[in-house]
Amino acid sequence: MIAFWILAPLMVVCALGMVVSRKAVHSALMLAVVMVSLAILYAAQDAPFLFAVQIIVYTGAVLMLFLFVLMLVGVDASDSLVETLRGQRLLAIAVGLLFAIVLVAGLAQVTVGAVVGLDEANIDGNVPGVARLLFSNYVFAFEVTSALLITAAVGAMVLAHRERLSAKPTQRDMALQRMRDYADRGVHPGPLPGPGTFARHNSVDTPALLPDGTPSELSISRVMRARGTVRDVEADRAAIARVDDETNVLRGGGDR
Amino acid sequence: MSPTPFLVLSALLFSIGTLGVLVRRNAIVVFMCVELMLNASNLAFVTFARQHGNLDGQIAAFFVMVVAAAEVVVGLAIIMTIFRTRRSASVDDASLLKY
Amino acid sequence: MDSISSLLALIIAIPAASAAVLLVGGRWTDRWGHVLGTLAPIASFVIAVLAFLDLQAGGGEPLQQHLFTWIDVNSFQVDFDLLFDQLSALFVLLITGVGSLIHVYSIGYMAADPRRRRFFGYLNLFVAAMLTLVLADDYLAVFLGWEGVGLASYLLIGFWQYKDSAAVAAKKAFVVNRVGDVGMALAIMLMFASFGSTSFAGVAEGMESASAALATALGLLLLLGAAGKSAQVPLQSWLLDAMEGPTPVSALIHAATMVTAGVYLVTRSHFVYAETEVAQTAVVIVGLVTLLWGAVIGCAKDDIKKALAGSTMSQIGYMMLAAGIGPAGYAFAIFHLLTHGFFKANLFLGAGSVMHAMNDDVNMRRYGALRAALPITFITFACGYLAIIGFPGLAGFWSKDRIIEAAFNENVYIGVGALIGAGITAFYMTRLMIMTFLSEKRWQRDVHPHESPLVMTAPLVVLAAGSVVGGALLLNNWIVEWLEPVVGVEEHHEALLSPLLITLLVLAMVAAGIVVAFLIYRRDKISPEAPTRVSLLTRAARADLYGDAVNEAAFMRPGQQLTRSLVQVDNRGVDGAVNGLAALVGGTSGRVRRWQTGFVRTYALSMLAGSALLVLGLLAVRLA
Amino acid sequence: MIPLADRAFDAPHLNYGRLSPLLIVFGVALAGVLVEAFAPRRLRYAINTVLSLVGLLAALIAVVLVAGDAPSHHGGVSLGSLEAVGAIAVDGPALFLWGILLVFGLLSVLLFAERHLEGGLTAFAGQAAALPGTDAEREAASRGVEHTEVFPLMMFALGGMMLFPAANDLLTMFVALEVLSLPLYLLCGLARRRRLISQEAAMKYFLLGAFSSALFLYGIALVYGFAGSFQLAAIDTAISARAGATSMLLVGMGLMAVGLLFKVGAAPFHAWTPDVYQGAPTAVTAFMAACTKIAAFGALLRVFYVAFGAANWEWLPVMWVIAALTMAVGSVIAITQTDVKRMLAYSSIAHAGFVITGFVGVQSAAEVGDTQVTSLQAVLFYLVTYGFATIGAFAVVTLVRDAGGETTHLSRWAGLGKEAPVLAGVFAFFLLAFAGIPLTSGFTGKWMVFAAAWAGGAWPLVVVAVLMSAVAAFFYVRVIVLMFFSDPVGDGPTVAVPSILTTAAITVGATMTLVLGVVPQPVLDLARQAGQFIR
Repeated sequence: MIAFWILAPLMVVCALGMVVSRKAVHSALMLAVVMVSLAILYAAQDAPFLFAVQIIVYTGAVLMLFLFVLMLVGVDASDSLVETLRGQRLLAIAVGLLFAIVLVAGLAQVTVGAVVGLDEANIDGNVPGVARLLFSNYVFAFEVTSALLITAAVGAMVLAHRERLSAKPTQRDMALQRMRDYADRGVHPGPLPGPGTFARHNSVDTPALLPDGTPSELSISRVMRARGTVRDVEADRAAIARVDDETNVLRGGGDR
Repeated sequence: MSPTPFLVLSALLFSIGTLGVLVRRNAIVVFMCVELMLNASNLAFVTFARQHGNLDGQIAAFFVMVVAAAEVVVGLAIIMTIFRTRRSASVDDASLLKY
Repeated sequence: MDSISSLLALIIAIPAASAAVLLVGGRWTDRWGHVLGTLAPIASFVIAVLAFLDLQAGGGEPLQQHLFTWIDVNSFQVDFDLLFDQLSALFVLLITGVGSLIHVYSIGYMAADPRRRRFFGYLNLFVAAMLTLVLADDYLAVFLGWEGVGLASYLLIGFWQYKDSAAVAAKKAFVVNRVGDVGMALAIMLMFASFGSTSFAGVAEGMESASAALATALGLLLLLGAAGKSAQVPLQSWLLDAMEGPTPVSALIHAATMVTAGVYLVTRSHFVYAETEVAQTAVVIVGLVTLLWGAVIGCAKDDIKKALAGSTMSQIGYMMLAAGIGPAGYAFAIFHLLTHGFFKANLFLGAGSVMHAMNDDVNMRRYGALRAALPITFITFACGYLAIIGFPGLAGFWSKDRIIEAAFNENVYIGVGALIGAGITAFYMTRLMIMTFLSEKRWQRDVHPHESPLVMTAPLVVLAAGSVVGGALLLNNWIVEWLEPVVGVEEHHEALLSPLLITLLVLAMVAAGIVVAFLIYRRDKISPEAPTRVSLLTRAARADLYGDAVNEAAFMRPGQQLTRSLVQVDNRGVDGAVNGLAALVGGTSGRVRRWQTGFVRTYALSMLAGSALLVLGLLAVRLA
Repeated sequence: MIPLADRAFDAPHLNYGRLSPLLIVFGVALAGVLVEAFAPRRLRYAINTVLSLVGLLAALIAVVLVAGDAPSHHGGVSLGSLEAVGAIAVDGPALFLWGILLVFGLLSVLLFAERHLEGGLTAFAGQAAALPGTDAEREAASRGVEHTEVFPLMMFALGGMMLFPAANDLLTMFVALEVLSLPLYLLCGLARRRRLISQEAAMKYFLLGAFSSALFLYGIALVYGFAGSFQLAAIDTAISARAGATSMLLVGMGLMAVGLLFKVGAAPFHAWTPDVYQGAPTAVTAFMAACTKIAAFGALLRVFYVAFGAANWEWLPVMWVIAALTMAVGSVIAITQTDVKRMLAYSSIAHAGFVITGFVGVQSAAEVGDTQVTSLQAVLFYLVTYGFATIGAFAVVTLVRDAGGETTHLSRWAGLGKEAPVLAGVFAFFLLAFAGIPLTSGFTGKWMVFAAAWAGGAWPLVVVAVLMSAVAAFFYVRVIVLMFFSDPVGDGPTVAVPSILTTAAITVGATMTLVLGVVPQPVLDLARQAGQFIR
């Protein structure tokens, strides 16, 4: 019972945090806390088998899948929480509260019923008890879940797996292609210039300088430019020049 | 120990989940909220199992986990597909079909 | 007798099969399609005559044919049976007889239309559906024919699809008819729920022990259905617009057959109305109002077909009125229905012939003096004219006279109403006659009237003959006795006024109407202006009227006022109600559909709100 | 503690014969997956098509055989038996539903396999993982790659649909719900053309579907909390025993109703229907519209008649409201639709309302007696009539095309009657059936459910239903007018010539729509023989 009173507020807070946090990753982590706490509550309610399954399946597999997809989508992208649909949030909160009240009111009645407890049902131990039921009364449902899992696997393959329809190009093919491109369109055949001419830290966001002093566009990944995180070489150059000037002035002042 | 606190907790978690579905735009978070709803149901199942003294509720929770696992795979696959096409995981952006 | 019974299905099957061949057969039936389409109703007519003779010889025992069991669930059974009794016999003969003539006429009328074959297909479809309606012996099967004629009529009104007005008119007819159909459908549901049967016999049996409220509800619902199909107030608005269809359609559907289905329904359901004063009175009132309404509208229309359509409404009002009176009136309602079938088909086809001559112009203000150019049409049209106004000896005289007489026996106000209707009828028909065939030429340029070909005039002659001698059905009170097995015996009424006096009153009224029409239009000053320039027209009419101050003061101005206001009510009020209803539904739809925002979260919100309400509803029921 | 060995486990006895229809369908699905894994690409389409057709036929035969020697139950009142340790009720209604699901499944397979319309390829994406409009997608198309996985996915969905209305405990029902839903979510997103709206449809369907099944699940939890069992019969006993049903039961019942009503597309849980029906590949839409609805109605009836039958006076008023609302929403909104598929979707919502009308009628006449058609039978019959017309109508939609694939905007359908009179005529016939014009199956179907409802005392609802069918008739006729009485816009659509597959589906649909309108008796008899649910 102590476990419950410690965990319950934590779970509610985490659940709320999941709903309101701007970053999806934070939501996932909050959900993880709720799930692990739930596992403990299962253990507290004579369901050791579920305790294990909850941690293995939910926290271990389901949540990892969520995190995996979040990585693909962009882990540090944070969502705007400004509501764009008019009245949606207000109505959602109103309806959600109404719904919560109805649910709680419906469940509050249970107090009248006596708790039988699972001592008798778990007499062989929880796992054999569950197994006994699973392979008798619910055996068909159990078998049918295989259809679910196969569907899921097929579905993931269909939607996410792209079949390679033509042979993968070998290194030789690629080299030939590069030379052809050079011949046809004058594309530079060699490796691209490395970044970081002005690097004051080991950074890929600073473009290299060409011999004439202009920054080389090719030395920076397109993605970084798209994100707008490329350092402005001219600004850096100006800053350095300013520092140099100041040093000169200082030095000059010392001379005088 | 009385089951009521567990049930109230489950109802609260369930309601928070529904609220999340309604207010969040990120499809992945929306889906997490659905998972929270399923988890809340599981808590109710386990609690009722103890109250009634039979293991059917625990079996139900077990089945829900299997179903949830399969659903997650399918759901995330669909969300990934739509993300790749639109470069956005916001459910509001997918609103070509209306009226 | 059995042999004829087994042929009953053919009466329906032949036109249906012909329709199927024509509509499915496609272009390769183009060359002979109209011949097949015309032979089909003629064949049906022959069988119908044989069956009729058999019925007469068989001592009045109705012919029946069991086709198959349509629906059979436990104790509830709907058989598809055909019933050829005295009532259906008359209808079948009218439909196939007049129908055949109209088919023949259409060969000529539609000769130039590239889609003539399709037209005949639709006509056959209509005939098959109409025959189903009158031959069925179960309300559910009647409903089948009911919907079928609605559909065929819809296709035919919109036949000239390139005309926007035709498409709109078709849609309007459909919508208004659906309102009536709802009444009919509910009535059938109610019968099923109360009696467990929807056959005529079953319902009649059930009515014997039915409560008055049930009978009233049934009667009113059936009346709603009848009003929709028969263009009775308040569902009359579609009929005028329906004149957008080809003229043979107007003659067949909107004069002779389909619009009388309402009268058929009320007569057929006499066992329902026998149990309910309220519904009966409602029928009478609807009939009376429509009678006057249609007649007044007929006075105001310059479009020859619309004037005739107003007249059709009015005449069906007479039939409804008679049918509402009860056993005393049923026979006369049917009698008038038959004579009306003849003379109104005659008038419509005559109008078609005129339009044919006048390059499809329908505006009577551009007619005039056509009697010389179209002699056959003129003479046949005149027969129809005399019949409809009730010229002594002609068909309309006998039938209308008996209805007015029955109305007087029922209630003196109703009698007076019917009497006034007769006067107005005389007025507007005379006006139509003057504007079209008499008076001076007001033709547009390029119009060279010529008599229609024989294939068109021959049916006119036959129908005109029918209009003249149709009253013969009343010889020896034949029709009353003929229908007695179906609708029951007429109770003997204490006559309020002597029949002779009523006849004289009617004749006086008719004469007055004719005289007034001649007084107003005698000077041949009918303006040929286009109807779009209404203000000019009105002024012209005014100028005409100032010349005769007495006339004006006496009744022209109030009369014209009444006419105009009634037409206004019809156009704005009733039409407005129909259009408004459609607009309301459409508007609601447009607004509600915006809730489908396309945002999945909105959907989820609506679902959650729905679930919360659903659960609250469940809890509320428990607490209640 | 007694050692395990002393409490021997009796392995449950499964009567494979009686479960064979289900097992065959799932078996075919598994075999289809194996074909995908091991058969060479060029053979997969042919093998999977034949496998699906043969498998469904075999399952259909199995249904007939099982129905042939179904034991009588409750002294002949109903027939069937509980199988799989009481988890599945193989009773009359279940067998009837299996039969029609398989028939409609067969028709859907025909549409799925159609290859004449997209230049030798099916209507499904060649490479779902390739981005729309990229070289990879074009390469897939030019190489004739296609996702033949749709066949096993459809089989899984069909298996779930068969299990759903036959499930005799709530847990099996929940699993069945997911088994039928997951493949449908996937199938919705696999259109070859208009990938964006197809994917959007998949996502909407998935998110809302997951949301609704979570609500359904919580409902199950509460009902379990009330009754202490998942068995429908045990729930019934629990409800009867405690006459004053607790509010927890009602909340649970309400949430379960939400899950089921979501699947049938009843208002206010209908919002997904138009979007998903429009976005999904038309073959999938046809399959969903016919089969999902049938399965969900089967389950709805079983749950509410068998498990909650004793509390019917509590749920009836709410169902009345839902029925009226559903009919109104479907009929009214359909009027202003401009897209054929969307209009058909709203029409399907309206039809759901009509079915609920029949469903509601019944139980209030607590003893349905044998003198009237029970609402269960009426609903079963209605579902048959609706299914044939729906599959036929959507099949017609696949044939009206322009350069961009199917052209579903209504304005593009103007003048179709001149372009393709037969096709337009057939479509008009389906529309008339939806409108409930006599001599079509729509009329007999409507008649049966309305009669059932009226007999059960739900006459106000029948009045609403008749009014709404009058409103609905308006928009069906609007389309007919458009096809026959309007001039084509621009070049007008072209009507593709389908292979024998789609032609067969349309022909069967139209023929059955006519036959069920004229001689409904054989199917009615079948529905009547289905009797009642067993428990």
